[in-house]
Amino acid sequence: MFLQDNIMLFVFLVFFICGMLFVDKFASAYNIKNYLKNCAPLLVVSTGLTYVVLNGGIDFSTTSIISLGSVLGAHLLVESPLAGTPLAVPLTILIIVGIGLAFGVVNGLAVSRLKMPSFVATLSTQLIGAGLAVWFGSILFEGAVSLGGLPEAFRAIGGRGMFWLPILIATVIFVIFNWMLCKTVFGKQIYAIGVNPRTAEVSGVPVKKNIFLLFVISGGLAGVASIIYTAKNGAGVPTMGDAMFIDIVGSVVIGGTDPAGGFGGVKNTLYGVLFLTLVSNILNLMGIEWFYVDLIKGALVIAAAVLNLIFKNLGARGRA
Amino acid sequence: MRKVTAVVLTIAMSLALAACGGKAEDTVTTEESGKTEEAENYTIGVAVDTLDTQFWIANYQAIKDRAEELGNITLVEAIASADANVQNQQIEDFIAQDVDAVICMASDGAAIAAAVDECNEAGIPIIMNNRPVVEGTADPDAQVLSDNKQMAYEEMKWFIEKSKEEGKSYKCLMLVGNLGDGNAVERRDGYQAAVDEFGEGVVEIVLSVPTEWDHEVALAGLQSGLASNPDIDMMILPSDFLWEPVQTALTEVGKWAPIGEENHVACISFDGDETGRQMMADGYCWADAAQSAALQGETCVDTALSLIKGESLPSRDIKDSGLLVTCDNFEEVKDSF
Amino acid sequence: MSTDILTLKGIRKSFFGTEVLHGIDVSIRKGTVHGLVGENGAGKSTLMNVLGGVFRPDEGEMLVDGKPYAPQSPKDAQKAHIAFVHQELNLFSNLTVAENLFIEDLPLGAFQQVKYKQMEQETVRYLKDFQIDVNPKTKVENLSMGVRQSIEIAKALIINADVVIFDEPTTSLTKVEKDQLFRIIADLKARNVTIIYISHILEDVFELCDDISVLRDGSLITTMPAGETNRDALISLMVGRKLENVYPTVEKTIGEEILCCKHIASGSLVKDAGLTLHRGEILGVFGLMGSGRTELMRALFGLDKISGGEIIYKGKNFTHHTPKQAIEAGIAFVTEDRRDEGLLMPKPVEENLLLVHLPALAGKTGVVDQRKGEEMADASIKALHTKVQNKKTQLVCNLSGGNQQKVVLGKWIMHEPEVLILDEPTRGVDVGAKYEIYTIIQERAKEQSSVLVVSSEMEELMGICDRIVVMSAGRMAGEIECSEFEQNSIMEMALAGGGKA
Amino acid sequence: MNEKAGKGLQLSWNHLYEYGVFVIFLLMIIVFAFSNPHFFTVKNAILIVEQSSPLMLGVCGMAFVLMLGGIDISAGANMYLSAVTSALVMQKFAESNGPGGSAVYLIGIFTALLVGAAIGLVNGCFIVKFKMVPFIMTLAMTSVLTGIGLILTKAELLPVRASGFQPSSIRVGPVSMVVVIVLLFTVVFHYLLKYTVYGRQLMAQGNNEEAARKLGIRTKRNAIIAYVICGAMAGFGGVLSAGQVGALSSNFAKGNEFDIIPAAVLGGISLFGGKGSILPGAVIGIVLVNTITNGLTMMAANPYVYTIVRGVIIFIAVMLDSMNYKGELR
Repeated sequence: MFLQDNIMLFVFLVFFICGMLFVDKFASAYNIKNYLKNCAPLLVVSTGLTYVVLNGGIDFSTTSIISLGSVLGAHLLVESPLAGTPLAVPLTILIIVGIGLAFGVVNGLAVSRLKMPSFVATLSTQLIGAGLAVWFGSILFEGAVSLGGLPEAFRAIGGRGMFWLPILIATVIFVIFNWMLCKTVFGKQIYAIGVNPRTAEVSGVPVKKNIFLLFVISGGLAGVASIIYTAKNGAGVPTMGDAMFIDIVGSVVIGGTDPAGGFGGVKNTLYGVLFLTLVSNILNLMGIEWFYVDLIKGALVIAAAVLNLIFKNLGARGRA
Repeated sequence: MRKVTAVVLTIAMSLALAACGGKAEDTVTTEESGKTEEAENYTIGVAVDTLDTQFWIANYQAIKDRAEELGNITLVEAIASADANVQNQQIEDFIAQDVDAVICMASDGAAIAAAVDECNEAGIPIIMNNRPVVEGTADPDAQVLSDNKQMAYEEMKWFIEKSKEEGKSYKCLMLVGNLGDGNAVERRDGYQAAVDEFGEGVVEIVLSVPTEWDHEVALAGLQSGLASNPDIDMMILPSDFLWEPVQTALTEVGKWAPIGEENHVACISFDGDETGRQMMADGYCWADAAQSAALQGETCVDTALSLIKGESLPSRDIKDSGLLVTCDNFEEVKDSF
Repeated sequence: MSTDILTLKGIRKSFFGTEVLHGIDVSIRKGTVHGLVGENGAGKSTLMNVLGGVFRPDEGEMLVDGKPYAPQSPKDAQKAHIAFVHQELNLFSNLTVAENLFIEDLPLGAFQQVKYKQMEQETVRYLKDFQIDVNPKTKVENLSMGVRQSIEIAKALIINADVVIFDEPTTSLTKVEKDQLFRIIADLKARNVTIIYISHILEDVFELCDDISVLRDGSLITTMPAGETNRDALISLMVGRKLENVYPTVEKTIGEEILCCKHIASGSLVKDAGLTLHRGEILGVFGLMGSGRTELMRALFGLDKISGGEIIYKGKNFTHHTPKQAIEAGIAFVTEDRRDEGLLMPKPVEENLLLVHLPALAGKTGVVDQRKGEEMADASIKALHTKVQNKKTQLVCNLSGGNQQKVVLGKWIMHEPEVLILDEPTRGVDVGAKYEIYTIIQERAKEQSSVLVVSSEMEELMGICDRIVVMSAGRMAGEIECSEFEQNSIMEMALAGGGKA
Repeated sequence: MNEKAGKGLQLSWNHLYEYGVFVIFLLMIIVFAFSNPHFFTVKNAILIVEQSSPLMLGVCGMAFVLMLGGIDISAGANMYLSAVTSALVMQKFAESNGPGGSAVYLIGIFTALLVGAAIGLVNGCFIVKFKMVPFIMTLAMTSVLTGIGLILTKAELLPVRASGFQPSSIRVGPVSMVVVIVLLFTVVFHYLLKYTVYGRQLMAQGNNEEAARKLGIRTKRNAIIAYVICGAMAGFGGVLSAGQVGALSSNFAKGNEFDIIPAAVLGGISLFGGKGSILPGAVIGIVLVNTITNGLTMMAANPYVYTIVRGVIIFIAVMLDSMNYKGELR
């Protein structure tokens, strides 16, 4: 069982060691710091998505939460009356996470109360979010599409000067949400709902309430990720999250969480994030064009999903 | 319990690596300084946004040719497909590969600031190719730019004087590029300034249509714009990239005709790339502010070399004043751009 | 004229190791209506599914018109002109009447296109046979149960079936629809079509059938012409088993009343039900298909909404509550469908066992006490003698029926419920495991918690219950104390409701 | 027979849903008509039909997959890769024997159909044979297909009009050839879905797969064919759209699947399978989606308002569709 749970950890370690040995300049301190800095925000948003995928659902709106958060965050930090005051950075952080939570609440209600399939509900909120991000961008940034010049204190969150800060934030979030999934009642009930919601309901699990909370967590963590991405890029860019979805969903699926729900976890997603970012980093260092990287990621997701199915059938071979 | 150990193992390992990475820091710098003396060979990282327009294809080709010509330059390339976040990561990877200089066509003028700061910290010169950084957000080592505003302003001024001579007045539809690109904003402001200053009663900008440098958005905007203002008889194209959708839209409403014919729509454009030259030759285009892609490409490589060698530049921004090609002077200048 | 159209010899069939049909021999005369009666779980449906090609028999052979017949799928059965009108009709609600009738082989034109006009004319012709004038274009989702059933029967005619099997056809029909069904069956018989009619409503069986076969506990007791028997004789044949297997008994005292519900109405099946339950008492609930027993239990547990009546639990009004509140108040519910509502099949044993008790294991902090959980899981496995090698890795889907039921019981008992509701606790469980389950039930009662057992096996109820209430057609049809238990009278009460629609 | 009785309440929900979308459509038209006099003209109506015809093919294909309760998110990337492949083939053909001529059209369309169908086959096999979750599989395929497309074009601009492929220039009365072809195919596919064996079995399978398998319907084969049709139509729509735009940039047809799927849902096709039809539903859906774009541009509204409005409309349409869904909350 140990092997099956942590297969991706071994694959990651093998790739990592190959990277160290064969890819030149990979082992340099600058590159490793960069690699970990890039892992941090992806781990935060993918941890949130893992909760939703464990119920067999999906959350498209994470990308537009990242975009909208970065636009409003930049505006608050640079142009709004709030800019420059000591209160600016903490308040902006609260507002961005608040936006994520708001999206989460809307998605949660749509899926648990209105019984909408999660991929269409979050698709429509994603479209609304993306539209708002670019619209606010064109209004708030007076003509220019994006807005730079964020205060140093805020950019530190993205790893400028203190490269370890985003890694620390991501690790803390990972530990909290991994603990919550493995050790708390809520976490264990998620696995039950993911496998068979009717048995869960008969056993007294508040199915609707828990499903609602999954989306709130996913939205909130997407907000936190938006803060790190905006700080890292030092600018509010309305199209920040657009190309990220394959990385987010890829880390969850490649990590080993079953897209049909009920199996996997935040630990698997950590391995998925480490592995996927490693692939991008190594391919970049080898000078391979960006669109090859996209292609390889798509192929990895398919391969991981098929492997996962084979493992699951092996496990339940004696299924009556 | 074993699962918990696995988690602790990964986190401990990554932190340890980061720590030991710290020690490796100083060795890298010493090794780098040794390099410049013996081998003359330099590596330059070229961060490309997209190759969707002839201008960029010509500019990129010029960089490659120039590097080959000089012989001692190897290029490392990365295409970002219009994603600012991806481009920043690519430039960070350039720095990781200890490139000697970075030539960058910014996907987004504001977001590129982060990459410029990284280069400054790493002591690697970064040259902005044709797309400037948003003022005040960062300071690249050099910027090779077209003087967009001035070129657009001159072009519009010439067209207005020409129309005054011929006693014509126009209702104009202005296409606008991606507002995140400093060039698009400067060109729009240049055209607008010339119309405000001289265009009284001659040229009236009736509608401005955003294109996002995307053919489909441009075509949809043009079709609906022409349908809502059928009396439009002039168009401003901020780049020769937009000739495709313009030709499609005008053919559909039967207004795709060369100068002199009855339902001709006067067009003025920018870039002066192959398509622009073709349109001038076929008589569909009145004027084209040509920025020489090749010249700018070469200037980037030369500036990079001089920065690597530590020479100081006359000024940070190197302006390519470009060449105003009009239907009058087309015959004489058509080979020089 | 009426030679045997269908003969079955030595048919045996077992599921997960427990034999359900023990060597059945029966022959059915052509052009007759052959009744098949027996208690729930006597093997009626299984036998017909074997005949209809849904299951393959382990042993034995079947002959149709003397020719060997071994269907691998429902399609093969249809080729042999044997049609099956299932209890839950498998029609496509989004398609029209005509499309449902001809879905297997639609009449096709040159370009594979469906010839709608021809299809609709034929539909009207078939339905006219049964005096049903429904527009062939209406979608099935807008039709009542009666009309849908006549469509399923019409489907049988399209493959000009020689044998049509009806499985409990009248459970959800109104009086008008039932009379209409009898007219259809009489009409079929007139066309020399053989009918096999499974029902627990004896009045219908006597009204329709020429011969009647009685099934009990998976073996065929007798087959005889309807004329030679009467209602009481049939009932005793159905239930007349010797009470030979021994049931555990235990010394216990019946305490005061803990639960009382009156005039409960819920959904379409529970009309006016009520019962009282005392501490330490095992109350049996007997009833036939469609009597509303399971629905009443779901209403008591809070899974289905209660539209009328009230529940008094431990003195307080407890009419409207959610399953979560019921569990916190000490009520447990072992559902009839183990796989879909009782267990997390692809998950290991321990995770299943701890599912209900999780909130209690965690207390306020929300952190589950892992060690205590493992201890309780081990205790439950030992107490119920569940055969499990490794509770952390062995998946529940790899366990036998009996062990799976013990896991479900363990899951609920771990929570120390004061009221334990069991719906068909021993279905699909081998005899040895059954006895162990009965002992568990008795021990629960001994510790003053009360048990509500819903079961179709009258013998089982008579063996372990202190009192039995009988339900029929959504209402209470009577109550019998332990001393006066007598099979015929219980069945009499259960059938009482059957007559009136 | 009292089959009328039970339908009372259920009648209102279905009707609200079927006609609700059309009511929104009419309101939209009225608002746009007031905002700009040129909106409510025949010329503009033709323009809208012209703009929406390539995607209409995509919607026809998507209808088959949605009928099964499946989904195909790779439609947009499929349009891109099919258009790129057929553009390259046409370019080679034009170099060897001159641009223009009907041969170019045949080759272009044939290649696009072939590539589209191949992509559909891959999707179908993985989803049906490996039982993969449809939206994860097709989502991953989006990256794979876009990657292949970018490799083929080296992310450079690929000319299409230059090799003589200009279907919108061939006029048939007031409308272009593209619209005629598309309407023809829409009618053919409506016919295939509503009146042929395959279509009826697909509807049955979408409603109750277990019962369909019991009746001997080849559910696996039908499902794979549905994904192949969806892929082929997306490919065909892709090359026609490329013909309209004239050249293929690296973000051609990006996100078109998020026009196609909502259009199908707005047209009354249920995401839970077994409900809806191509004519009039899906066609109205795609025309409604394009009317919004056209109308908003006419009002010189910021084009990004359009994505917000579309998001809101999809949310409402799907909410109504999920009203009477009793299954698991996923």
